[in-house]
Amino acid sequence: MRRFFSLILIIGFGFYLVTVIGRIPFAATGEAKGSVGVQIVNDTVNDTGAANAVTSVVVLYRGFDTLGEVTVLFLAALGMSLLLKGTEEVKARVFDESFILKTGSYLLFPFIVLFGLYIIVHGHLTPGGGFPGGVVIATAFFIIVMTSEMVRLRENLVSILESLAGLTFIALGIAGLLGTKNSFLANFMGKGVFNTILSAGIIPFIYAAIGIKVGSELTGAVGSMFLSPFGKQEEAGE
Amino acid sequence: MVNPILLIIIPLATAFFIPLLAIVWKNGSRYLALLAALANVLIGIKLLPYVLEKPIHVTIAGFKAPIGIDLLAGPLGIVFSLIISITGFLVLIYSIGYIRDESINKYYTLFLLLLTGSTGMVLTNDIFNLFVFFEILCISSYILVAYNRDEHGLEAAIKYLVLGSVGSLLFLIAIAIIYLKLGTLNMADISDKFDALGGSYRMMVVVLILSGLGVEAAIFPLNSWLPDAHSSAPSSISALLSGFVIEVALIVVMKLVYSVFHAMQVLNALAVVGVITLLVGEFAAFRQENIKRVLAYSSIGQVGLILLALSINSKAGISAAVLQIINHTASKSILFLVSGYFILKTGSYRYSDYSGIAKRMPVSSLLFVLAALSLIGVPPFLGFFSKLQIVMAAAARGSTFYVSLVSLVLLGTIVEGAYFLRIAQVLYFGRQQDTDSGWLETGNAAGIDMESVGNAPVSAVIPVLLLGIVVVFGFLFLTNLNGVTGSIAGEITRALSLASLF
Amino acid sequence: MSNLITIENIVYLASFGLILIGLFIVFSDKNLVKLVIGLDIAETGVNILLVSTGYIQGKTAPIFSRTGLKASQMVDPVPQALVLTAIVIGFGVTALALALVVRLYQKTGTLDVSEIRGLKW
Amino acid sequence: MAFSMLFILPVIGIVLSLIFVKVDFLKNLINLTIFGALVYFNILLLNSVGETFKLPFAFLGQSLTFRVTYLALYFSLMINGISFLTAIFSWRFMRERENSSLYYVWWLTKTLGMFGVIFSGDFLTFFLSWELMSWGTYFVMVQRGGAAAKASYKYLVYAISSAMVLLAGIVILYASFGTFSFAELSKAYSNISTGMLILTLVLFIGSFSVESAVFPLHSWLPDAYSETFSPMSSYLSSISTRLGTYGIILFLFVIAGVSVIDRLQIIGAINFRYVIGVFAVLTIIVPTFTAVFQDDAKKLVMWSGIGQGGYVLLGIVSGSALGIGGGMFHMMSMLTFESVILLSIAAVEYRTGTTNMNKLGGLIKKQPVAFIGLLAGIIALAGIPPMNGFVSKWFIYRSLILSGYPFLAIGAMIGTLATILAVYKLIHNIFLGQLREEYNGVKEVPFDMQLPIWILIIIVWGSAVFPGITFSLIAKIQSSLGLTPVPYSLNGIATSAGDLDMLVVSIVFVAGLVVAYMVYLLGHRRKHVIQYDNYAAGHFLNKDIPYNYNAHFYAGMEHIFEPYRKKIIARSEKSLAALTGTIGDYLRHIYTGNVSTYAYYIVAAFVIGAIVLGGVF
Repeated sequence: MRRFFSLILIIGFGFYLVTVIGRIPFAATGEAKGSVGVQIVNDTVNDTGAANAVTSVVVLYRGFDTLGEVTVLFLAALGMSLLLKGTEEVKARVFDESFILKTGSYLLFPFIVLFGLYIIVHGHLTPGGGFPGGVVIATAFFIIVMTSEMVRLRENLVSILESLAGLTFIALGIAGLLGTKNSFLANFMGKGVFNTILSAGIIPFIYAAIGIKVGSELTGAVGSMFLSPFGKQEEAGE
Repeated sequence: MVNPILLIIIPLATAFFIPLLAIVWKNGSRYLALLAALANVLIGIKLLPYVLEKPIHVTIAGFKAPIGIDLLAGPLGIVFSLIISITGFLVLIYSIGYIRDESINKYYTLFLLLLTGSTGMVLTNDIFNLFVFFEILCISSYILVAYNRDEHGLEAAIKYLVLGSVGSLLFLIAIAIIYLKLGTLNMADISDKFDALGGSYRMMVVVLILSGLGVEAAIFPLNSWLPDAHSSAPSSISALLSGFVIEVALIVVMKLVYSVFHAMQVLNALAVVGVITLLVGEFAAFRQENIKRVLAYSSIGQVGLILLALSINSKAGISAAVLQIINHTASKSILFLVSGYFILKTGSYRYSDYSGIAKRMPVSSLLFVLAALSLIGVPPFLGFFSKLQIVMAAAARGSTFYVSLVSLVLLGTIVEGAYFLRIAQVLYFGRQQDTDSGWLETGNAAGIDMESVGNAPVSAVIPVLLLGIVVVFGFLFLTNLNGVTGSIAGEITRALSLASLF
Repeated sequence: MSNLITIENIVYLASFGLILIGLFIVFSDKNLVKLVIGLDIAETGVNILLVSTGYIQGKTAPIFSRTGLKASQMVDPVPQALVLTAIVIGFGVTALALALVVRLYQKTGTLDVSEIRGLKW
Repeated sequence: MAFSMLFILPVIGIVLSLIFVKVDFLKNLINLTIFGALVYFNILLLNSVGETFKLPFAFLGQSLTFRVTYLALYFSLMINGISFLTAIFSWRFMRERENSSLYYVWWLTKTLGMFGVIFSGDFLTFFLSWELMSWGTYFVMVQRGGAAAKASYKYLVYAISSAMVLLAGIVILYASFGTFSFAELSKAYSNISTGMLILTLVLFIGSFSVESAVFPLHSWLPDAYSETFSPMSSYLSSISTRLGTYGIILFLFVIAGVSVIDRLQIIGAINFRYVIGVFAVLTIIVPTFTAVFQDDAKKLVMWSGIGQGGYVLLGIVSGSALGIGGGMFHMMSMLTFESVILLSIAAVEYRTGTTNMNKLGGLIKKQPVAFIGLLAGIIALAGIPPMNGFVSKWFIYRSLILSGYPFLAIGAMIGTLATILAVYKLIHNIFLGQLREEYNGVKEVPFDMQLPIWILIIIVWGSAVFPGITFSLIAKIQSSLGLTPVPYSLNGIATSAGDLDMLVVSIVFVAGLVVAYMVYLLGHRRKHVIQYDNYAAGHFLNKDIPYNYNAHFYAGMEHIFEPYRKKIIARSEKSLAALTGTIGDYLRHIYTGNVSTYAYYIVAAFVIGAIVLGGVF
């Protein structure tokens, strides 16, 4: 019965999606309508000095969104650690993994981190940036947590990193506010030589902060998942 | 002049800073959060006279709209950020005594992010940025609802989360359509181009946004999460959620409808929905026994009233609605904050167990009653004037349609009065049961020892008293308030055009 | 017939299909974890819709990595940035939802949405 | 000056009473002074009829206006007079009462509201004051707690409903004519459409009927008024209800005008006023018959007081000079006799601690002043000469018969029968019969409590002998409303219009009493016995088996009426509350608790919205 009604509603909703959105052709956007994106692509090199237009949009044009997005991640990590922290002392999960896996993960760890860092610092030049880089770094920790029994993530360290990275982001923004442009997140540094690492003003710095933040947040989230007890919790005193 | 962006940045930065502070000073977050909220209050007060004359446009990253994101600090933005920060500040004072477990740092971080999200929502002038702040607001409230980690809180939070996500899904689809068709995300820009859009696209966008943001704005039938979430959250959080979160969502959605989409066609339907929301809320509250559920349903009723007022399509209506929002924020915060201590002291959620609690907690009970009277709309409290203005604004339209809606509002008021005064009487005169020998005063069934119930701590009484001043003496400043609400109404009804912005 | 198989139609089909499938799961499935998965699927659909709004036929990624690339040859970068934000937000919500589900299961011992009704009316 | 003092003094009183909330003596003194000063300023105000006043600030772009009219002055004189007397009585009565610390605060709040209502010059002021008055009434009643709280709750629900209906009426008027002012509205009414007329009549008269306790909206009154402190019971039942009648007078004569209302011909001679008259007659009959079966003295008076309100309404809607004059006069009569009866009962309660008639009896020698007060009061209540109730009822009956409403007159007379039964029960069960053992030590109340009773007795009698004093003001009211003034003389009615000379009636009555007393003295049949030197139905009486038929006084009658009495209204009230609850329960079930269903609602709302609005765009 429930399925039947759901189906009817889905058909109704689908009807509107298909008949209204489904008729919009892609090519119609763009130049003809003077879309924001077209203007950005045209001006981005002059405005920001970043080769990757997407990055300049993410970090500068819509940097405020990105700040919010980082905040959402921060919130999610915070929420997870709040919710999953056991009410009673819970032992870290013990995985009885093989020696090869453990050693392999330790061996892989620095390379994965390095790869992540590479992605972060080249965010304004190539596809990538703080978000994917941060995720890659978090993966390194994830593997360690998955495979070795003794590693317990230092929640404090993670949250300090997280906070510092977030504050750096805001501080860079405020520096723009205090600078000549008098605008939050404005690019107050020189643009540097186009298509090199130290170009595009504050973009690489912000992306580094984002990378650290995303990495530490995801690590923290993974950590809190592992620290939480699974299964139905016994009520205290029973 | 202060940059209005600080209203968003200060609480956000403080929230990021709290984990660092926690290492050196465990309970420092309490006072830091208070400071941040206070700073916002001061900035808001400083900015208010400027924006009443001319709205301030804030560019971000030095890019002018529509290329970059911009904030519009008009009367609406600043007044609502003031409402948010003042309520937040007072609730933070309340929290000093109320929140006492070991995760207080997380509580204050989340609290500040809730303030950030809602302030961002009212200030932003970019529709995707609105979505981001909307999500910050939503996610922080999901977590705060579950803050106590009890069964009810968790259940309410997951429901709230699922429904909120469905809502944001619809919102995102609307954004996709807007960008596909118009190639812009700036609200002023959208406003300029929107009328050229085909009818079916306009309809789709408006309805998607109404049903997406409407989830947070608690419009019937999208408000099913509300009674659960508002009644299961810690009382300080309920005060925020009922106090300004739903109102912020509502005013933003109506701002979009009026000044961005110019969708006057939906207003009549929204007025009807508003009255339905009102009646559902008030009638459903009638039989509730859990005090926080009563208050939550009453919030639904109030939202319905505000929605009706906003849908009148006249400046008077919107102005009255904003006044009603101010009244509801103050009154409902008082009600939730006070009931928080009722619950804490007696250990029961059933208001019939608070038999004669007024003798033990006189100030709190008195303010509870005053706030309830204001919500019902009893002169000379603020609520009377806002309700009267709403009724008159509807009547001024002169059509039978509005007059019949108003009569339904008045019907709802009767029910509202009936259940609020029943609670008030229990507080003062004890529970009365209909027995064969007439109504007798009986003790509480739960066996709560009223003698042991003490008064609420000073940290709880001060904010409630301050809010009480707004409710009780607000009418003295009615002219000023009406000036402010009038300029908000002017801002909403004036179609924003990009040309006039810069 | 061939004009039906355009890039638009493929994208729309994928996106609408995912949205509808996701919502159908949300409406009709009883398991809370599946419900969260349903939301995720629907969200993916929306993200596809969102990112595809920037697509312009025959144009390349908006990265000026080689000299000689012109802005007129590039697709719209804004939706890509938007979808990045949307994905991250979606991730955050999903992670949080799962944390809530874990905790709720500990408390109630069930994941059946028709049984998790401690709050109603 | 005098006018603003009417509003300033209560505010001062409220503030001072709040400051000296713990100091009983000061509080009493302050309030007595204030009520006294109010009487003084009220009398001063008689010179400034026709003046208008405006509050210095506007509200919603509307200024709040007041105007002094004869009608308002008549009411304010009644209010202030009875307030002062009740305040004197309260001084000692309210000493050390539980839950009474805010007694004067709420009373003054209510007074302030009442002044606002009667002096207001527009509907906005009227409504604000009306609300203030209703809430003042509620708080003054609810403060005693216990059973009073439950009874006041019922009042409150009625009052909110009535206020909301009133507001709807005001809003509709505002929507149609764009003004709140009485003067402008009354102009607009001269060519109003019939539908609008009917709608507003129903809304306004319906709303005011609650406050003035017109059948079937009267059921809140007896409990609410009788459960509160006794002086306040007396005050409320004598004046508070009449403010509802003020509203009816205001709407019928000031706003709409009789000629406009008489355009509504229903069938033949039956017009809208006749319909109200029918309700008035029902208000006389039903509550008065209910009064007969009450065991609580205060409740009995309250029930019969509702019936007296019916006479007032009946007189007013009769539309003739005599009838309106009689109705107005009856307000004053009611004010005094209700008050004297209830103050006498309060005096008994002060000494015995109860108002349950089944537990009283034989107090005549212990509390003679209270007895005389009650006697004077019930004579007036029953409409027997030479008290003022007779005068007003005579006017009302006469006008009904002259205007051709014989059925209404007959209905009213049926009510009188029940009134006599009720008041006989009242005086018998309290003062006659046997004295109960526990009341042997009862004394008369102190002089300061006797004083208001004596003053009221004099007024009840004096205003009957010289009704012209009251009628001189009533005639001015009538001419100011554009009605024919009642033809009065100092001691009755002007000779051309009829043949009532109260001086003659009084003299005859007194002469009759003197003759009866002479006969009694000449008979020499008097013999004092102790109360147990007696027998009944073959039993000799003693302390353990007292002679007492207080309980089930009219048992036979009760047996007949019981199945019909109080069932209908109580049931409909209960079922209305139950209906609200049931609607609420059904609506609540929308929220099933199942999150999938909730998600369904959201998308369904989108689809329905798209279907509905798709056609609009």
